[in-house]
Amino acid sequence: MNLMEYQGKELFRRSGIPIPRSQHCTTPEAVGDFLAANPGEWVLKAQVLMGGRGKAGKIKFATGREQGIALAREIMATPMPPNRQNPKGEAINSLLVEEKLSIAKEAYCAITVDRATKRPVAMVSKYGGMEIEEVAHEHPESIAKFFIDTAIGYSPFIGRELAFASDLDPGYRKQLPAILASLYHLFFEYGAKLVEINPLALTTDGRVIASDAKVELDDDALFKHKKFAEWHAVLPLDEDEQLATEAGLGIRNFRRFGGTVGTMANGAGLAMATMDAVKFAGGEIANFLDVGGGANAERVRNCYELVVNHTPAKVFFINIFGGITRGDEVAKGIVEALRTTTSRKVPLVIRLTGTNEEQGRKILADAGMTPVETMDEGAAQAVRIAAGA
Amino acid sequence: MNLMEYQGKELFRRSGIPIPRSQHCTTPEAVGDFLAANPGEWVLKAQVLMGGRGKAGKIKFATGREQGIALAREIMATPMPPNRQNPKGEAINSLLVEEKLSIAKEAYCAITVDRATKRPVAMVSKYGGMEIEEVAHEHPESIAKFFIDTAIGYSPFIGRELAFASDLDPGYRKQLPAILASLYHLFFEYGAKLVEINPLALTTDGRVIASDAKVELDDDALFKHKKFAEWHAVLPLDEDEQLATEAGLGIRNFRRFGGTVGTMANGAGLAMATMDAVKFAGGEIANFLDVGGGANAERVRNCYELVVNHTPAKVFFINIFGGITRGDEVAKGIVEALRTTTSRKVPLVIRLTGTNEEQGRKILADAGMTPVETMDEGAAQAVRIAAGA
Amino acid sequence: MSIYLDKNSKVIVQGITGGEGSYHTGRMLAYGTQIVGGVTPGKGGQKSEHGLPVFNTVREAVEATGATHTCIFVPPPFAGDALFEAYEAGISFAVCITEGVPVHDVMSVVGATPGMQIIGPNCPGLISPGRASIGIMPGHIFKQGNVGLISRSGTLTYEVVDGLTRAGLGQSTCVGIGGDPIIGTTFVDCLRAFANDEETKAIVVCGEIGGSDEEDAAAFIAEHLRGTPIVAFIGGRNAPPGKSLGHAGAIISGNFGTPESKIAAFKQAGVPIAERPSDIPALLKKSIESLNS
Amino acid sequence: MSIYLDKNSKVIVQGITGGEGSYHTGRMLAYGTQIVGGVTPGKGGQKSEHGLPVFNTVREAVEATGATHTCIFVPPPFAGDALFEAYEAGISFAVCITEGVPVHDVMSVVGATPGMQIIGPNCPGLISPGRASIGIMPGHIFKQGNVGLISRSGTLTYEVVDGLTRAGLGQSTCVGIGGDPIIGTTFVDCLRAFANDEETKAIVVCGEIGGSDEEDAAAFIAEHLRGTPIVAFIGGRNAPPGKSLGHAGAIISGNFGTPESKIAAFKQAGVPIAERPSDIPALLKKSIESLNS
Repeated sequence: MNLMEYQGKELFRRSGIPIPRSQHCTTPEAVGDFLAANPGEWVLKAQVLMGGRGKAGKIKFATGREQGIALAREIMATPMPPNRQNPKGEAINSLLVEEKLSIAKEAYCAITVDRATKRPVAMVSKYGGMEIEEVAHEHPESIAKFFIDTAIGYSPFIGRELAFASDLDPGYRKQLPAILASLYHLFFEYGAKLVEINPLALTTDGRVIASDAKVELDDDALFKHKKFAEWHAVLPLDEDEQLATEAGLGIRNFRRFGGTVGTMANGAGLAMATMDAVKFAGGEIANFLDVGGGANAERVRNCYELVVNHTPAKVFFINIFGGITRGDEVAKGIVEALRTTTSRKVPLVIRLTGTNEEQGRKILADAGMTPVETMDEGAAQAVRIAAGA
Repeated sequence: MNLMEYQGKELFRRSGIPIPRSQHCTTPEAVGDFLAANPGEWVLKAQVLMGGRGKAGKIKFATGREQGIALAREIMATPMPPNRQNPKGEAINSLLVEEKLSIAKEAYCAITVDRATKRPVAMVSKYGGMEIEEVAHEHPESIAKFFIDTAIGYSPFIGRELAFASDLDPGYRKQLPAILASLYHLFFEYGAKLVEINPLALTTDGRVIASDAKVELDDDALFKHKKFAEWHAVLPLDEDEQLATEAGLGIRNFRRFGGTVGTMANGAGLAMATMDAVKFAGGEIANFLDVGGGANAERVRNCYELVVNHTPAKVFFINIFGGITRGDEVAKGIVEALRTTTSRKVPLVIRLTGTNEEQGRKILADAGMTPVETMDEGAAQAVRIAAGA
Repeated sequence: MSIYLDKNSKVIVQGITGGEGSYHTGRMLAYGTQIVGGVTPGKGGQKSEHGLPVFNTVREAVEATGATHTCIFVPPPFAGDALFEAYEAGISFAVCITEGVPVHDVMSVVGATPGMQIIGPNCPGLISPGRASIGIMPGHIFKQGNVGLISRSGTLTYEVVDGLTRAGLGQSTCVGIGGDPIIGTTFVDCLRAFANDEETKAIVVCGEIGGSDEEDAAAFIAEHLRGTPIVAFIGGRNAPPGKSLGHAGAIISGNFGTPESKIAAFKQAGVPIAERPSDIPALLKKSIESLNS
Repeated sequence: MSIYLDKNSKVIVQGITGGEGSYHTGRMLAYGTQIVGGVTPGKGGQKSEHGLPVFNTVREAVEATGATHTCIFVPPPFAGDALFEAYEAGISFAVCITEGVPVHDVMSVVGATPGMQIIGPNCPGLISPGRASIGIMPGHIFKQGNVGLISRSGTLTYEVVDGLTRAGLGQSTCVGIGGDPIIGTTFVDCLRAFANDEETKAIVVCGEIGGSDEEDAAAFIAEHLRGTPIVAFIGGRNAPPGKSLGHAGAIISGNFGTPESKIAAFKQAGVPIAERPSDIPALLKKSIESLNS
């Protein structure tokens, strides 16, 4: 779960990371009221998960009630412009009204999970305020990293080493170890996969302060903190995620691609390979769908309906290799699902093997369904049906 | 720093360890008011650091205002009876008024520091409510121990293992892992050297609850928690500790033994050996005194005055072996201290060797003082002086 | 010899009386695995439905049975604790089947249990065909032989193994390392074990998009396994770029993570890439022949 | 060979520009110790008053100098961090002079730095006479020879060494292990090192009341060092029972902790007990003669 800036900053505040004074507002009028009560120049920042707010004109400076309302309306009037990953853009439902900092320097710091070392990695760069991928491309040597031994945890020397190794402005040095300590505490305490401060501002009066906040929480750890359920409710899911959730699947188990061959497999790896097989057989993929373990009738019916009701699928290719999932149970699920669904009917291509495959195949046969032998064969048949239908 | 029961329970409460409902009262009237407002039978428990409150009649049951006031007065009227370690007993300045539990079973659990493994050790016994030394003597096999790997910390399996290994009543099993988790959190977070729940009560209605609380905090870690400074102020120091503190020494650097040979050495090991040497030479020791490092004039004067003003010392044996402490500085300190003190004068026996001993001896010689060569010689001379004076 | 597991390995099951734990214990026993007992707190002294002794703690189980291996079927919030318990009881090899274990729990366990080999979490386990299986793999599709297999996926592994077996290519050990961000045993760890295993004459690496494990594996192969026939498959080649782990994750792996990067890395290490799982057996045979000639 | 330290050991000083750090660096250099640099954050690139390079971090210091040993003079709240920094930079031997380090900081460090030998905290350090010294011991009282010495105390150690030297009994290595409840290196750790050291022909153990290190040492001696001349001294024999660590502490050590218990343990291991520090040289000579005859 990615948090919005204002939510990330709320965690920063609780963890003792310095943040600018701010007010989260959900209407232009609330922005106006706040600016009326608080003279001076403030920054209005659209609260969205997409990047590139500045370029999109979604960050503006305002003074006083009237300007505040006008600019807030302007920002909220249109969604964030679309990009490849967010083809519909993102609606702007709230703003963060924030103290305008007098910035002397901008740096970058973050802690995330490193697969290769199996450790948290803390990273600092003196190039802040730009996309870190850009920094990694143009000044790869500027990013200092420390792979944290979880048996030790964070200790202040790590902040000192990173400050010196990244050649940070000396103005940061005294405060960085404590800020990283708080950031690690947040990372660990709230089960984050990423905590990022970009930019970490050094103000002209010598404060070091988190000007932005990016936090990605581990969905598997959300149960540890009740607060997050509430936030989860206000975080916008994209349409595919929304549909997956409604179908009782994991948020990342379903994605649409516009083709005519609907797919479903058990396990993300097999589901990806199933897509690859359809593509290899010359078909266009309607969707990715990992049905997960325990494919009972209700689950299978939900998946079937998800695909036929929300994609242009002309065929539904079910590819099951039984491990935990038992072939007989899946077969029962398929038969029952097809019997009870009220959605439009498309031809099924079923491949079922692995645990209890004999029983499963018998159940399918008894219901008049003839499973194919291999994934390639299934893909080819599904592509033929989609092309001929 | 040992905490009183009510302070320990305050830490228990903050750490999520179940404790009985209670009210801390510093006067019999406060006890009466509380009982008036809260009908039913309550326990009045004297708040002292000494053990053996029950046997001493310092725990009583009361109902209602009048009985509460009367029994509280009775408890507070006399101090705890003296024992070998507390020859003056201990005054009772406050009471904890506590819910009377309906107890089905009593167990013991604690976490402390284990020198041999260099680890925290968690201990559980099904024999609660008696002195643990007694349990260790009579049922040594009943005490289950787990040496905690600090790189892992506490994990619930530790509580499960201890519950099974100590054959705790099954009523404890579900709750013990969480209670030990909280206890470890307290132990670690507040830098405790000992956290002990004895008894850990199982009530007739199935609650597991800390009926008593014993917490010893690490004096070296008190700086991490401001709250403790406040508690430190209300915790009674014994007279020797009080004197040591007033002299600017560590709380455990001074202790009196009633003899006539005053001693002072640098380092606890040497100070103990100095006492041993005096005893070996046939003298009676006035005191133990570790002057510590950096024995400047003020420090030496304070130590000198501490001994001559508060012990029957007839001689003052100063035994310095220079390491960090430099002989010349100590010598200057001795000379200056003796020049400026307004306390009674006793003969000095000085032994000074180690770092910068030449310069130190010269300074002493210039001031008319003749140091002895060895500790044994010094001890013998001091004993002779004390005997002859 | 197989790696990590053979027919003499003594295995316990943590969560043996739960639904999945009980079911798969039966299957593992049926496969010939030496399951010597199980653990369910509070059920110590009972027998499992398979007649195995149940213990309250892993320590008791290890003391009573001499087990060195464990298979963990407990709910996600308790998996970290189960792994720590296994470690402290002296277990040297742990397979964690559980899906959905918090990533910090896994990092904490992996960082504080030196000397214990952990497979998973969120994995199907491993199998040394014809000898023993720990986990949930469907044993009947495997066949004993000389191909070592490593995979990040569960069901895809079965797909690949099924093809190998049908093609007459038996397996020494097949390890499903799991798909989580942090796992106890990586491709490189397994490759190192295979490199020291006399039985393993060829290797199949089933990777997928994301992370840099495949690139690390390719680098290890280039340095230590040049003479071994190896084929790689990368799943998800037609998946468009998904929602990534975020900016910082992208840096660590540099330009790693894309199928192109992984394919390029394997090609550079001289490892042929299978376009489809079904292409693997033929490619592997070709590689074996060319290296043997 | 001495243990832990010889004239080729490269040593850095953490806190080299502080008062004590600077003073004792001068003394260690004068003794012949190979101090190759120091660390003070923010003063990197400067020279210490002894002309040694100062670095911002231990990592930089180790990379530039190849140091393997460190001597730590930093205030108590920062000692744990300094030890972790040394460990992560690859230091294998750390002496922590600092007094008053929180006991939890020490436990955390000792538990998470496998492979790094830590002496202290709250200790005077160690010396291999005639070769090198790390810490604050007054070098001029030591003399190279064959007696290994271990002590929980600082100044008492000097007292004992002074006597040995005057009696013509030189020392191989003298280690002040420190008086804190938790220390990195115990009597047993040092005895194990001495047992493997050819230069060390006899050992003096300077214990004191409290804890069970002396009992552990006696047990180790009984098992592994029966043929080595050893004398023990127990300080504080006339101290009345002080305020103890509390009930729980008393259990762990059972009936250990009293001078009687320690003396009995050593006697059982065949180790003579010196009544006074000044008795040690004669007792040791007697023990050497009786074991050599």
